[in-house]
Amino acid sequence: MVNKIYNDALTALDGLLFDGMTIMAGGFGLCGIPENYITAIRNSGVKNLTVISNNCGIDDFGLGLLLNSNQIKKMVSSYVGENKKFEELYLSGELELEFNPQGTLAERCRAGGAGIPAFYTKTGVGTMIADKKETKIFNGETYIMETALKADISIVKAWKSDNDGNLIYRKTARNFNPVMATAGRITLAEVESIVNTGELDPDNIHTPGVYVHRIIQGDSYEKRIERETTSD
Amino acid sequence: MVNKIYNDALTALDGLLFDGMTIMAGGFGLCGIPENYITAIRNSGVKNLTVISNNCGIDDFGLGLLLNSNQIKKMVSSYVGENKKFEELYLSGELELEFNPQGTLAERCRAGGAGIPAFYTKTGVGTMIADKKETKIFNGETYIMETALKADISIVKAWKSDNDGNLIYRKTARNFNPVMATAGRITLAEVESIVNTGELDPDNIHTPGVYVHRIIQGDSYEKRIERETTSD
Amino acid sequence: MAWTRDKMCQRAALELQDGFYVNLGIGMPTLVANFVPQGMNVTLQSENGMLGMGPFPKRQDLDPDLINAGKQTISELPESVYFDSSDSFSMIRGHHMDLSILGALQVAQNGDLANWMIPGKMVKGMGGAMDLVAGVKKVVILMEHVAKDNSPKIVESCTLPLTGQGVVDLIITDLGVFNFVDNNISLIELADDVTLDDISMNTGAKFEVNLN
Amino acid sequence: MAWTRDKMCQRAALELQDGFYVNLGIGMPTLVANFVPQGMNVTLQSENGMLGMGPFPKRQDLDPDLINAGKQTISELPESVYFDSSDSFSMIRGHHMDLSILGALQVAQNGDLANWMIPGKMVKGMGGAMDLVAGVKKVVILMEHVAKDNSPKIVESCTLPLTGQGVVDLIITDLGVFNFVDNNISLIELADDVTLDDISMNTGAKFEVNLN
Repeated sequence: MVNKIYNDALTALDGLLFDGMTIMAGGFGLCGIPENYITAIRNSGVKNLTVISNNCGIDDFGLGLLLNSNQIKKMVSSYVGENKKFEELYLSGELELEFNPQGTLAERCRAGGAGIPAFYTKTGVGTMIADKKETKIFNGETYIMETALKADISIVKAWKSDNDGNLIYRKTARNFNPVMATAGRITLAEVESIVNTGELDPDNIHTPGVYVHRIIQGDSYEKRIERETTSD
Repeated sequence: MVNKIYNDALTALDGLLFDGMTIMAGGFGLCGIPENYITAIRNSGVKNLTVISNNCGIDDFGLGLLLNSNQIKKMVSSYVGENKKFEELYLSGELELEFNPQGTLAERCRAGGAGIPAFYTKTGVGTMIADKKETKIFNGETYIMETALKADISIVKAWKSDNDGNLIYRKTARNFNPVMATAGRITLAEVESIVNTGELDPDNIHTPGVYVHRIIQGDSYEKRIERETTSD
Repeated sequence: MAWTRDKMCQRAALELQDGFYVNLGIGMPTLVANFVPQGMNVTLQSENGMLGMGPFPKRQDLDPDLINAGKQTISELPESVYFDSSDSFSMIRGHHMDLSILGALQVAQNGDLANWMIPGKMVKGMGGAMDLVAGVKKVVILMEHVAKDNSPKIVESCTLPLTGQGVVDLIITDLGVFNFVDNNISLIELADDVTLDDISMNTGAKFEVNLN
Repeated sequence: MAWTRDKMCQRAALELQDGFYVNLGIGMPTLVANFVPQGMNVTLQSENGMLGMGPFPKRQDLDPDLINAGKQTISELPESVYFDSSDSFSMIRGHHMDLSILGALQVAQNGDLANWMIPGKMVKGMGGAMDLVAGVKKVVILMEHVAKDNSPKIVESCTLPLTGQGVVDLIITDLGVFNFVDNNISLIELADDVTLDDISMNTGAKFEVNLN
């Protein structure tokens, strides 16, 4: 039987990284990000990456690590406001940036995974997001066409996996991970624990194993909180 | 607080039915069909219905009941081969029929619920399904444009609901129910049991309550098996 | 004179209805949650993937897997439901959310909204704002009437990059309330001790007056 | 002479690989599940919303909520996963399924497939067949070489309404095996005791011969 379980992130990434590649990374802010794969990609030194991710981490954590090491050529994101290094690289022209409305970004990833090359949306009509995009009128209203996104690899973070790669996520750490898991030519999941196949409830799998090619159990999760806010 | 729970199907449908309306009905064959709503719609006598449903039941159960009573003007389906009355009405010109590939039907319903007026797919390219549909080339390959489907009401069958209308489905009785729940202007769910809000696992809700406007606990479920097949 | 932030939020809360599903933007809109009337049930959405968002948690309940769209730690309620980003924006884009309350940099007299970018300054990104204004049934802007330099934020036409075209339904400021009918702006309420002159002096748009 | 149905299914099973996700059509293709080699792990999809489809159940385990795409009762396996119809066809349309084995009425020499409709007879519908042939990585047709009236089913061009254009990768019949490279058909295997003449007499298409 095909074994999807790898010992660690670097082993799981073996043979998949190349300069100029496109990587999709799940997570929202620092919540539900594939910490171990990001570190391993940083350590690999692979360059000129296009990274599709809703955010770009913070200066010293998450995808911010790949900014610091100048490995990212282009970001496709909806919000990068937490990151000073980003500003510096962007303003100096060292970093390309393609903004997508958050829902459009999510839908483009879903489309990539679902074999839908393009779809229409009202989001962004009449804004700079619509520049150079085709429009079409349905029922008297204008919509813009958005195209699918795919990636050479997708790196996602789930709560649990079974041996077949069936994944479940926890609370809002789910976010972009399930759609991005569908849109990678190869999808690598990292999880907090791996259980035997059959232990997860078949009615409640968030990402079926068909989408998941390589799995690691991360050996430590920092799970940093970006904005600790309490009612105390 | 707004009460979504109704006593029975006829009460839940009150004020929503009118001749010529469009109804989406979840289910695959006889599996996961909204039995109680179908019976109530039959009893209401509403006419000239356009019904969007993957199948049309069998001669004496499921949507077949609405065929027998001549309440359906048009079916939008992917497969209607189980139903002799269908053939009779279709050949005599009393029933219109629009075939959709099953995945296209599911995606059109999802699009209707997701505010996507149209999308492109390879399914059906070069077949009669592509007749009169716009095509577009992406990366050298031809795709056809399919438009969203919406309904005046959607009737769906779930396993459990809480008081807020959060739904969970059981096994393959899920099928078209979740996408159709999103595409009705008013969505009516029928379930086998209603539990208190908070009793369902928030990570495992299949249809969030925002999509569900009226709920009944069906008082009996026949859950007929269409093709009993055993290994005995 | 004029409304305090609390009074502005109270006024915004009048837009809520029992059973509403609501998305509150970052900043002052978030505070509207504190003014939901007793006995009214309003379900808050967080566009990173949650319905039924609860208040900020006690310190001992902090959970890094449970944040809102502003990346703040939050808490769960009995009615909470989690879903992925695609499902979250299907809900928004598909017109299932009843109300969104957002801040703004500029609103034009035709309902155009600018609230995501100031060219020349660093660009942070629109996040979910463009999706919300394009998809939510009613869009309410809650903002100070003028900018920090006292320039009007309600203008003839937006000079800043748009978030959406003709998308605003209601503006609530510290000086009053404007609504839009067919993309035409009207002043419909004055804040406490505010005169029509106060509004006119601080507003860059041509507006009708329909005070009740 | 020629292959029995079991032999045809055995030949089809050679197209399986360890770790494959596979959709088997109604009829003979379903039987291929009985010929998965020991130790090979193949996950069967049922397009009504299941991965990891098990065998037909014992009578006492019949569950009306658990059926396959042919509406037959089936059983669950440890690796089973359920999902909705939209997710199921995203999996199919998005090229995530490795192999689909289907029956056919006609296959043309350019790989066109007709397997859903005979005009004049009652139309049942295409179900998921058009989605499968458009989206699955490899499409294998498993069918008798000729129709009941002995007319060829492998033809120059399909006279029946198409399920898909140029979608077939391999045909397995009781007489032999054909593959398609760049939509050009070649005979690559002969069934037991079948001659090239047997094939030629029963085939309506022009085909190359590339027997190993």
